[in-house]
Amino acid sequence: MARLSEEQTMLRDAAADWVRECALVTEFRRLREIDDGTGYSTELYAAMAQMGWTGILVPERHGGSEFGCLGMGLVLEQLGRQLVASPLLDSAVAVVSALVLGGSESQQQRWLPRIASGEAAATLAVDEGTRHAPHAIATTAARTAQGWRLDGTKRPVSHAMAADLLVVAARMVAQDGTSAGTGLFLVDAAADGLHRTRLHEIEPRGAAIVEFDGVTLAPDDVLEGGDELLERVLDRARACAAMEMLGAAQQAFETTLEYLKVRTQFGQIIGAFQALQHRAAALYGELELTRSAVEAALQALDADAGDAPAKVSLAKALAGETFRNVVAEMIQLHGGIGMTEEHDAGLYFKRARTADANYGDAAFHRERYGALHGY
Amino acid sequence: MARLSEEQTMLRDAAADWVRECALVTEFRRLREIDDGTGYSTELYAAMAQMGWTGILVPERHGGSEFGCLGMGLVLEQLGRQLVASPLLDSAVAVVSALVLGGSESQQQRWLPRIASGEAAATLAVDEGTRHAPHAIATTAARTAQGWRLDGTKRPVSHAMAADLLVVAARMVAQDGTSAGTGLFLVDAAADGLHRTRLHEIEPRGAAIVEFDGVTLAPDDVLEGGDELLERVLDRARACAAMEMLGAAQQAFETTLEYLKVRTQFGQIIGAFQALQHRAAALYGELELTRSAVEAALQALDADAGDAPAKVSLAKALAGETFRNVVAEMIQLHGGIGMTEEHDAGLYFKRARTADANYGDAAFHRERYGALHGY
Amino acid sequence: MNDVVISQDQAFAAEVAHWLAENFPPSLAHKNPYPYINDAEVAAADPDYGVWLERIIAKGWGAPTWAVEYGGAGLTPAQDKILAREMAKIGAFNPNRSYGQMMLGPTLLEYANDEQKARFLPPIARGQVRWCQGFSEPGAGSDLASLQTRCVDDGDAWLVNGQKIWTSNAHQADWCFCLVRTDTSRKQGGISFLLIDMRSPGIEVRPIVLISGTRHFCEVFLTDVRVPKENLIGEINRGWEIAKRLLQYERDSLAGNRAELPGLAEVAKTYLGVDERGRIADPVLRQRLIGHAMRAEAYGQTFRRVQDESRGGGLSTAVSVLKNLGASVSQERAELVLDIVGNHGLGWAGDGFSEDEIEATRAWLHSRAYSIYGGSQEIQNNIIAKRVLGLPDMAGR
Amino acid sequence: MNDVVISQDQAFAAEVAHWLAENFPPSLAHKNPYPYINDAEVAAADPDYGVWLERIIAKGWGAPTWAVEYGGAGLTPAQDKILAREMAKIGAFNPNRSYGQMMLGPTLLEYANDEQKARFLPPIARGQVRWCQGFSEPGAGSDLASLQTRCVDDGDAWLVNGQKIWTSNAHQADWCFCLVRTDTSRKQGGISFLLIDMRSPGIEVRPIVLISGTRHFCEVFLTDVRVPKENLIGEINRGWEIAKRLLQYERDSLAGNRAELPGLAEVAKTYLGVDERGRIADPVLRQRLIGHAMRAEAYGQTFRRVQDESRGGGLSTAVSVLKNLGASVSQERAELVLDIVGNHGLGWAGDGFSEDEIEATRAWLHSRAYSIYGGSQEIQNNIIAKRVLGLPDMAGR
Repeated sequence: MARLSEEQTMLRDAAADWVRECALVTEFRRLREIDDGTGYSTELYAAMAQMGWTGILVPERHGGSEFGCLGMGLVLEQLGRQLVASPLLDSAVAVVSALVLGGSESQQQRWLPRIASGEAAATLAVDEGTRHAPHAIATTAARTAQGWRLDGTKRPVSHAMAADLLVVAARMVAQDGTSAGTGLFLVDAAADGLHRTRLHEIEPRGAAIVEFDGVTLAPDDVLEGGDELLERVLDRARACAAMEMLGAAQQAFETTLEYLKVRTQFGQIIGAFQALQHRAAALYGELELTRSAVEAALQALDADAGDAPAKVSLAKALAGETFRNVVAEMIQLHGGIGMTEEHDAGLYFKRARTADANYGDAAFHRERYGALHGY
Repeated sequence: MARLSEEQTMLRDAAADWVRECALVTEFRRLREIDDGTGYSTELYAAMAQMGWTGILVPERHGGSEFGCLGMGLVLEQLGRQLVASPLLDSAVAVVSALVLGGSESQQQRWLPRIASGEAAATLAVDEGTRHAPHAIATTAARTAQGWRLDGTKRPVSHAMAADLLVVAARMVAQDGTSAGTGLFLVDAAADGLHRTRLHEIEPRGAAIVEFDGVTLAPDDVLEGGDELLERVLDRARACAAMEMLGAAQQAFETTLEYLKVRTQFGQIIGAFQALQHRAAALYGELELTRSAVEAALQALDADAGDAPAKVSLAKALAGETFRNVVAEMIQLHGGIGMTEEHDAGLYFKRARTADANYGDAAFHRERYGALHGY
Repeated sequence: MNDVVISQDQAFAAEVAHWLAENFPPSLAHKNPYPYINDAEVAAADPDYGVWLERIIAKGWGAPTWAVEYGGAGLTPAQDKILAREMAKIGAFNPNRSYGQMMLGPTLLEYANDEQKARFLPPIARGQVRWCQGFSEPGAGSDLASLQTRCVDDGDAWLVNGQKIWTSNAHQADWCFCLVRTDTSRKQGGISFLLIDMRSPGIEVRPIVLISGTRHFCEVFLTDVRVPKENLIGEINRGWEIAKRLLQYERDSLAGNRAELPGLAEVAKTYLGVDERGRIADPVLRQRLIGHAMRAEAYGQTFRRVQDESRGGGLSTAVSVLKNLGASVSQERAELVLDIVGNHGLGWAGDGFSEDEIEATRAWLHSRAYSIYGGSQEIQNNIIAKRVLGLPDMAGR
Repeated sequence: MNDVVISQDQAFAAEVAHWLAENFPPSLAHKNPYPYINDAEVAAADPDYGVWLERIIAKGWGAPTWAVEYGGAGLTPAQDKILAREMAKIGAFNPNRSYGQMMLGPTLLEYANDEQKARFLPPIARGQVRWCQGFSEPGAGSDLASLQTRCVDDGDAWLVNGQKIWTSNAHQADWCFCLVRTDTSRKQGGISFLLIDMRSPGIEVRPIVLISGTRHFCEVFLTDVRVPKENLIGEINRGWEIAKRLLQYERDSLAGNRAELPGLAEVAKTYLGVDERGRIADPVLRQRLIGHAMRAEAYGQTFRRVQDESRGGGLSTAVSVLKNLGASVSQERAELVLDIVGNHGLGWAGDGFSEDEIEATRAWLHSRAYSIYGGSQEIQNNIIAKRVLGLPDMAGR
């Protein structure tokens, strides 16, 4: 761990305690059984809001604590350990960042307090096809006399089924038909012409296909900042997602280590077999590299460093690869039991791929890192 | 091993016996000490010719045995095991293939008997820069009233220092200045305007920089077939090179296994440590895959199969990667002693990289394989 | 080989090709046989499959190399290979492949007495009986020989008590070939090989749900199950040798899994698009796909080479190598397919995902089992290190 | 931290920066310090290096945290880090880094008696004495504790007989810190830690030629070497504990090797060219280069994080992890550089290759040693598995 301030340490410990007491992976299993499509428990999310986590990136004057990305990461790492499901990343990181970095005072006043209090949940709608491609958006926002007309389809939009607000990335088209770059639009989930179709995924995250069929928006429903804003918002979500993934990977690794210390075969604790020891040692090294990269990315974002984008891509790529490697080994080292629905390994395995794909998978971020560094 | 005909089995066994009796790696060390730049021992090469190996790809009417690429591969595999150094690959595979596939009757009569008898040594000059790039040749052969004028520089050209004949790939320029594709030219090593500068490499293979400063050639010094001929010639050399590499990798692996069975640390034969056992098992699997690919490539060439080029690239790429992996593990598993000049590991290590680069490294052949299969 | 043999082979090949042309239902051409083999319901659902099974059994090719008296056709290994080659040519497969035909049958031919052969082999050759394998136990996975299911002599019958796990399709099986402990004082030396009728009282079967949703692995609970004395194969306490032989046949059959599959270039281009040179647009995935295609082709070549070298007779030690290579290639492919499909590879069911996408996701989830069942990757590596490479065991143990 | 401390730190940082600006020879900026540290001839050949060494020693910063009486400056760990940071800013380095300063010194501070400290530490702090490490033996590589070099009490002195190997720069060393066997009845419990003057009669040094051509590893033969009684550090037969501590310091120093290196993008573009989008033309190498750049950056971040967490005090168990990661990153880089340079990376000497190309080839050949010396990769993995992850030893051994 990086050296933490007192506040940061308290924040992390509070999250760790709460997860241990209220939100073990058994809660995640219950959510899968309820399967109501929202992808989270409103009770647990209310509790998180109570702890102030929904306001960590929100300015104090809007009811937040401004603890920064590292602070948010510390909480998400603990939530990730037990696969806690919530819209925290989409609502309190992505959308809050969009409003903080690109919102007018009135836009902020309208939404930030409600999101910080947990009263409202929001999500970011960017992806449209099989993969994360923020530079190839087909959804259009056409300027009209009255404001904007939104047309297109977004998928997958996580936590969309229960969202009150969607921040939608769309290609802006001026009235003369010329393109005006990408804009982020504030769209009320109840707007006419907005249709949501639930996606049944391997991981319950309230994902949906969201269609915009001529949704009309007011002139000031757009955020300030265009393409650059989108990248800055995405980078915050990516880095925080990486920390959540690291927490899950860390837990998957520790659970596997515990199994290696109790399972006996051939009259040996299997953790005594050197081939398995060296594989565990290798995974430990990968986890250490990933932790360094993720913490560095969060700190770079909090410091608004110029190389933050590259550091974020490094963090997200390593988190995706490490998480996927760890869960594959988790199943392999558990043997048959790890393949069963009743064992948790499968839950971590499914989370790993979903989280990797979310906000750009390792391949996307390797390429982005390479491009940013001139390769 | 593929199932061999009686002749093939005899050929392989003869090569194995000869290497054991006359050409152990100690011979290769002697060559390194003599260091005369030729890259081989004329005595040993004469003996190989005696055994008929220089004529394996030569038609019977020109003094050869026509045993085919697999036959040649079986011999090279045995030579590779003890790092036997000779121009067999360049002269008896590459140049002989060029003459057999693209040579006129008179060209064949002039050179094939002398190469088959070992009286003459020849080599192929294709590469010019830092890597194998047969489609980006700068050397030009300009058509003149008298014939051709050759200008350019080739490097590295292996076994060039002692070669009598060079088969040179050059861009043909018609008298009107238009380009006429790539041509393979027969150039006498004693020609005026041909300059050879020895290259001191990590692996003694008689490599040189060969400059052609307005070398004049007769009209019929060019072979028939152009770019297609070049590819067919290269593929034969690549597949045979892959088999030689496989033999060396196999020996490096077996030498390492032997060490694992005798070296003791912590009161254990180190070969009993499971982590090392599993690494050895993994290398064994790679060697098996490589053998299959190499044998399939040689058989495809002998059958003139349409997919031979892709199979050859598969073989050369796997041979390069497997050989390099095996020798890296050879040093690692030997520990400090493997780093010393007096131990053979270093010789295999240097051969692996040189052989990988020769006729296109693994990266080149991965890309070629991908392109041929539409990736 | 002399010319006579060759011409005989050619004649046989022609005969086979002719028979296949007349009898193999074209609708089954190039279909993956495993769903039929693994799931009785799938098999029952396809009438053409039933027809094909009937015809090949009538011909004796359901177990081609077995003697005619046992329901086979008494083919030589060479003829068996010709049959396989001719079937491969037209994308046909043996519909009678099963645990019984691939694993138990060959084992019985070696270790069973004449009565047992006459009783158990023909129903297998004729596809009339489904067998399951009762080997693994909760406490005995990789370390199979530590199994605890008790079998005691109860006078007129054996009395069996214990629990088996990972028993494929036990819920559909008629019979089970089972490893039981008849002596608690020795490990390998206390194991016997017993055939148990799954309809016997005291047997309870519970399917296990896997992360992929599949349910064909089961737990089998045996409580005071009475088994006739004559169902013991070989001598009492000599079952371990029989089991090892059978496991070799299992590795052999698993090693063959998915030896050849179509390339992924076209799928990748559909999902990822192409760059200005017509190459797969995503450079990272493109490199991984090329690398996979190369490994897959080399694995197929290796599989054929090993078959070729073994000359159809006996089993080479290479099966452990093939098992691991095959598993890694299949797992790599499953991962790659999902990486290509991207967000569409996250679907479990329902709207928004094509059937192929859902199937790819399930296949990816299931693929993790390839390196676990039939002897884990670690067990195979131990076998390779010790039996193939001759590396020693730890001293002082 | 409270404001007073912070302002004190800032003041010290300013003082350091000022002193460096006046005393550090710009010609040495951003140079790789290891050639100077590893080779006395290289060091002697550069007058600026001599000047720099002289000045930093006069300042007491040759061993910054050591007490002034031992030739240090008595800096606090915090100040030491500030000094390191300020030096890094301008590409400066401590010219007095050596086996003595990095490994032996800290060990003596912990285990030596006052006379020994007063005698041996100042010359190290002042860069006046070159030390070498006499640990490994032909039969004792990874299993160091099996060393056999005999040391017997000969009344007024110790009598040492045996052979050491892999002794770096023994041919240039004045003194050797050596592990010797003083009791043959116990393994670890029979080892003592002895300081030996390399000029003693009976010592013969033979350089070992490595595949890279380097000759600074040596064999050291000791025949009836007499060593004064007072050169034994700590108690007799208690040397293993001291050695383990010293090896931690060694791993610590090795872990730091090549923490940061410039990216390879430009070199790659020069040798490989660029495609229509300005990317490195070779897609395979490009992907590997990006992957390497990512690992290298993450390794650097990890190295700094570990330093940060250890707060300059003591050594974290992470050194084994860093040692392995650092070795793999450096080896990967060496391989990649040669892959980029292609045919020009095959040169040993002479015409046709640039100096940089020859150096890259030698560095690649030498890089294989990174995962062997200072505790092999396998040994580090054992340490990680057991000490960091708490995995057990084999039972019954």
